[in-house]
Amino acid sequence: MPSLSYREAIRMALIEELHRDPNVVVMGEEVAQFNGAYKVTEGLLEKFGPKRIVDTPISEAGFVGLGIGASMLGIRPVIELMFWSFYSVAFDQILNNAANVRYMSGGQIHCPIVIRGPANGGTNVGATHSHTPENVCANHPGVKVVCPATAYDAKGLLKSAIRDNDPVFFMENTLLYGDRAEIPDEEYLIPIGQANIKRPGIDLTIVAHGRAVITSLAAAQILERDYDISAEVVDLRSIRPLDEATVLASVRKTHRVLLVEENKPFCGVGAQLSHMIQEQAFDELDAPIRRVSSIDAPAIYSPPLEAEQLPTPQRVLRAALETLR
Amino acid sequence: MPSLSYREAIRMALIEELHRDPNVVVMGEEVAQFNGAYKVTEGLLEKFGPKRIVDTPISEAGFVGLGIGASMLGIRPVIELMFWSFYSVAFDQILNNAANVRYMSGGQIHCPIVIRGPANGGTNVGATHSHTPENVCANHPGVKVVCPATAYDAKGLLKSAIRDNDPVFFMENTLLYGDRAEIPDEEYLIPIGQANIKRPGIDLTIVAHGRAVITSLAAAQILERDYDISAEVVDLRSIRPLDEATVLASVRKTHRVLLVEENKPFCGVGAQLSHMIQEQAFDELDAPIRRVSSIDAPAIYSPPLEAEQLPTPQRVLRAALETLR
Amino acid sequence: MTETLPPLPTVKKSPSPKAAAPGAGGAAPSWAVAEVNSRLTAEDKVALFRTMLRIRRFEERSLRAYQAKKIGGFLHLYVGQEAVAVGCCSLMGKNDHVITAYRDHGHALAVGMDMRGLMAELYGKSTGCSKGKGGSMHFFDPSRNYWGGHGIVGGQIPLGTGIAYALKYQGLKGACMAFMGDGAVNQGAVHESYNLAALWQLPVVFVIENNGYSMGTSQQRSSAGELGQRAEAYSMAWEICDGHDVYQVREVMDRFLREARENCRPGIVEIRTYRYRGHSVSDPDKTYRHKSEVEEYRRTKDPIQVFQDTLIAEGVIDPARAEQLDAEVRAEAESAADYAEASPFPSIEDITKDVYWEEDNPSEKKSQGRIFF
Amino acid sequence: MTETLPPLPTVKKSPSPKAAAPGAGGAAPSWAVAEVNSRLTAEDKVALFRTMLRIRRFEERSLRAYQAKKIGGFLHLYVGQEAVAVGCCSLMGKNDHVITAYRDHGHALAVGMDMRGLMAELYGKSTGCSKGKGGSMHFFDPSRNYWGGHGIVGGQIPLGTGIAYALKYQGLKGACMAFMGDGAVNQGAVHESYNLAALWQLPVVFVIENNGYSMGTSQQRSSAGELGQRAEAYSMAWEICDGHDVYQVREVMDRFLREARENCRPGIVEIRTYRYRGHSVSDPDKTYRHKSEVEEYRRTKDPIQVFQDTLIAEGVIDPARAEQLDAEVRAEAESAADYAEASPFPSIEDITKDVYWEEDNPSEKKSQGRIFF
Ligand SMILES: Cc1ncc(C[n+]2csc(CCOP(=O)(O)OP(=O)(O)O)c2C)c(N)n1
Ligand SMILES: Cc1ncc(C[n+]2csc(CCOP(=O)(O)OP(=O)(O)O)c2C)c(N)n1
Ligand SMILES: [Mg+2]
Ligand SMILES: [Mg+2]
Repeated sequence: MPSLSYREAIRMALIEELHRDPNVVVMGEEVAQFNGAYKVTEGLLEKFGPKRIVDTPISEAGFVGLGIGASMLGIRPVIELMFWSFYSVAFDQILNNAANVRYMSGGQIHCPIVIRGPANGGTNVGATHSHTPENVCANHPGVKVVCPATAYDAKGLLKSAIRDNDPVFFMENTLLYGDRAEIPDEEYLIPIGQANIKRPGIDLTIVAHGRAVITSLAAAQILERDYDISAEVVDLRSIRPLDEATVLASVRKTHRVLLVEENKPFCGVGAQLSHMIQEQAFDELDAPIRRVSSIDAPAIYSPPLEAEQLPTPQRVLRAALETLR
Repeated sequence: MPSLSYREAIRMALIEELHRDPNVVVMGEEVAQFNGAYKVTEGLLEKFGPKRIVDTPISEAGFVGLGIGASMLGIRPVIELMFWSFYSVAFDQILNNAANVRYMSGGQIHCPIVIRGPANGGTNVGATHSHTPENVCANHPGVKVVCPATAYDAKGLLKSAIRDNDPVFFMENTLLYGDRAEIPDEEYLIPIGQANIKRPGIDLTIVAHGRAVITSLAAAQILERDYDISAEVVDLRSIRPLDEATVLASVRKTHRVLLVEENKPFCGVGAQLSHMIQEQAFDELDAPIRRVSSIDAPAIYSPPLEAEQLPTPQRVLRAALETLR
Repeated sequence: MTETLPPLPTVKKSPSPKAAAPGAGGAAPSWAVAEVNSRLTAEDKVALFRTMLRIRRFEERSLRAYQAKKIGGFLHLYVGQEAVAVGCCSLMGKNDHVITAYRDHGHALAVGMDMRGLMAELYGKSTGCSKGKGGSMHFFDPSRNYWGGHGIVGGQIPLGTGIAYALKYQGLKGACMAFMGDGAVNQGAVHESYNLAALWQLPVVFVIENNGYSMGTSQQRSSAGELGQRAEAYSMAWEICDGHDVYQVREVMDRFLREARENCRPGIVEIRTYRYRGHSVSDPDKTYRHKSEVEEYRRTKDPIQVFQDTLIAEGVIDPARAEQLDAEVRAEAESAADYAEASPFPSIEDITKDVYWEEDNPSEKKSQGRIFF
Repeated sequence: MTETLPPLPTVKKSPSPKAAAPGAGGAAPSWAVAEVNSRLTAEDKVALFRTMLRIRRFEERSLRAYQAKKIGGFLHLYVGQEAVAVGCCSLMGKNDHVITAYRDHGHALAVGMDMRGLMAELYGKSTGCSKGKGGSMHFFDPSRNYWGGHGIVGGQIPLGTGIAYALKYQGLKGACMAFMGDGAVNQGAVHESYNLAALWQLPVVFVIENNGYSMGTSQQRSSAGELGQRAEAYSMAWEICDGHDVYQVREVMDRFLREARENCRPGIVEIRTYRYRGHSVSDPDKTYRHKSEVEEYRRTKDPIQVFQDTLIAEGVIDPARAEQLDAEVRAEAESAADYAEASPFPSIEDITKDVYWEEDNPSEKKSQGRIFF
């Protein structure tokens, strides 16, 4: 099995789906001639030509909306936002048009569009470029939100997303683009909405998504090594739909929960999980559910500080120990 | 004490602050010549003239951003969004510029801007016009979010908001515009971030904001009358800052909690409250915290159905009884 | 507090060579001789007239229903603008598409939708064209290439541009007409769409229905410069057209649609029109225009009256036939109201249907987990 | 995969009567005789030259720091565009203001900010001009009427329009220069701002720094029509100007700033310039332009070389003085780097400072409750 980076795995998914379905179009700023700001789409223009791989002006509302409109007629656009943060200028198209047009038409329309790109802090690009919009997007019924943590998951999930008939918002992470995983030669799909236990354990359930999974795994290792604590790490993979069953099964086993997210805390994904768990497994909980989120301020530029603002293995470790106290 | 409607109370706050501070400017679509789409600003143009009361084109990103820029130089714009739902086209200005410019400048700038308007469903205007963005906005550090439920609160809170040196997002409710309350002749301010116990009780804590407070009070009355249950209704009034102390004090008294909101459930305000309560008052809870939110779909048009989609006294009642079981 | 009367529409840019300029001093309209109009049969012309009438009577009937509290939310009437939707949509071929804003009843009828589904939608019934989920602002019928009905001012314009993109991608010789009001031109998404359409040469015709006002704001108070002319900023073709004359609308739009379909050339047509009613039925209509302005339009420019006079002058119909048509159409509107009245409301369970394609097609569902909360 | 060479800048619209058109065939630049330039003292001219040099050397030093991994995130260098910021900002009076995008180092130095605070900002130090919170894209100095430094393309333009609004509201005779790149013109917020500025006659000059590319996309591939000319869509004045000649920049901008300050007339100036480096330091700069294009600009149009030659020809400086100035400026950049290096990082506690004015001014705090979560 070849080892591919997260970036390459995404590219591979795009290539396979571009080959499979002539209606798939990759579109966004710098995706074609420039090979992608983060090189995810490198080589696609050469392979598929300018009809399938399309450079856009800096007009996110315009081209995202255009993609939504085209999807209503059966085109399957995969739109790259150079940063998911730029959803701020396309918010209306994304969360009014893509999310609602099916509903408002009484089910006559559907929008098989994927919007993808990095959605993370940690790259020292400041507050406006470091949003993590999974909570905000998933607040809106009508959309699906996926946040892969590994190359393997990214490939299988993106292929499912492209074949999905509902709008899927696919949130990658710049800091993971170089991470490698074994990727089978054969095609595979990962169903959207299926969580994955990235590490089994019995003493504590850590629920995370995106890069916070990697951070949590690092913390779990220290817990094991230095404290003899066995933490189970549940990777949500998808925020909406949400695999509540897998989370709850883990909680029923460990009775203690720590939620880790790179979201800002107020109404972050962890808040929803926390409510869900206490409501559905109230009597199973031996301790309050704790959360580790980004430190609550706009993303700071200063590189060493931004690293601390995001969840770190140390912060996860501390919170885990508190949860186990 | 004269009895004023919620609409009039807001207008009165505007008038008083326009008189007090020559830097206050009221701006928005149809606020001047047309007297406001919902007549909140009726008569202001005549009273204060076109320099202070300004009609804008339909360019929310443009004029909200303009207001933010002007506020950096000491103007104190009170911007009306005809519907808060239209924040979707001004999202970047609101949640990148207003929320972040202080931070990114290392504290050299502040934005004393108020953005106000109705932020609610229930008026049968469909999915795109019925957003409740308090959770989404409050997710962003740098902003304050206020949701008054009564005419009295609206007046006192809006005056505080206009004097506040941080961006304050003031979310009204069309369905409350006609509700009346006694308003003192003397000036008064209500501090932002202070919850208010709208009804004391001992058996159950209901936490709500905006119109959900009114719905909860109706349910509390039925609980009292038909079930001899004494529910305490805590009106948050402000979402960010959040008066956690008042909520927790009530929880420590009743040990049972129901959260009512017109938000969509996923990562709604109730999710954040639920997490906070279970974390800080874990041992005080005798039952899982329950939530009543809008039924999870885009806002339906059909009038009788939309009434059911929002929290109703009946749904609150049912959930309350479940919480007390 | 009221505005001075805006100048009555003038026609800018020369019309197609085949059509003479409109005669001065009330001479007989000469757009009739343009090829696209001269090939109309008497039947075709009656159909155009009938559709305009259907819009007028539907709107009037819905207003009464609103006043009787049968309808919630907004009701934005199209009365006065009928020649625009009817003229434009009468040109639609198999691969032509329409998208518009919230003032969408006229376009829905013009593409051939049934009054009953529309009225039922207004009543919030499950038999409505959007199952009672969309309401007045959100009429849809993709089977007729009608993509709605959109409430966010300007928000439909990128979608319309995307429809044109899809047509070009699929190699179909069609065009999308993307309608908006005069107030919408100041939305950022409109500008971005103009640029994309021009840059990529997409088969879209942007139609500005300039009725002089966005709610209570006159064009002069909301827009710097001329609206259609903004096309020049993107090197697009544009033209102003008198929207009270259905022949003229057809003549101008026909040329733009051909350019779009055949040469993938986008363009902007600013159609000068007028709405007789308030912005929505709750607009008291007192602060921004004189009653006399409305009356002058009604008296001298009413598109239905103008066309009726034309058809009588052309010998296509006589006054009796006009009256008979009107009676038929009124009856149609009345029976649509009866149908709406008799139809059931959606159920509580319906609230969470039509959200996700996948949930509505469980046999093809591939995702897992909880999707409603 | 590479583009053909774009045409070298041409000057559209007639310049002010006082300034002759630039002579053909390399004749001595004639913008020098424009009033705004002819009244410059030798000292003034040296100051202009020095500021351009300061930008160049600051950028080069910061690039080395970036390569040494002292700087995180993006670093968008201004090298090649110096005459634009320096020419424009040299015209600032007490009530004139500046706002720009993320390529903001040049403007920061041009308004007179200290290199040390800027370099410390790049290093993410608490002594940085934004306390290490903003980074390269977010330099600010309101005390010098410099409002940043904004990362969202086009997002600063409504803010700049608002600054102009505030000036007019307060009755101050000033103007705001709102800078953007050629790629930014296709953002909706820019269009909305143009309309507002023109409609309300706000004292803002929109400056498009057209360096031919937005990242790897040439102007031709991103924008339909001419960029500055879009002003006509809003009945605003506009002009194209050669951004390699600081005299010309001053001459054109002076006229636009006067119109803004004195008559509240907004306008758009498209300044043709060129960046020598990649879009940011991580841009390999291989897919979208020929090396030869960059070299040609450097050889024939370099704004610093051009101005140095002019000043020598004018007898203002001699080559030795130029070298001495350069040495001083290099030393300044070097010592800024030392300063940055020696400065402390912010503390963890600093992360939640400068979020709310009220939290930072606890004695005046009036709100209650928990504000950080
Ligand atoms: C983004 C946005 N802002 C404001 C509104 C409220 N609104 C609805 S219609 C309208 C006026 C639009 O006028 P125009 O475009 O001229 O269309 P007309 O009503 O004349 O058909 C306004 C301000 C909205 N729906 N969306
Ligand atoms: C809304 C938004 N979209 C995309 C980006 C990413 N981006 C940053 S700079 C840039 C190119 C801008 O080019 P231009 O406006 O010409 O300025 P220049 O870099 O040439 O100075 C892009 C696409 C962004 N920061 N904001
Ligand atoms: Mg209009
Ligand atoms: Mg550029």
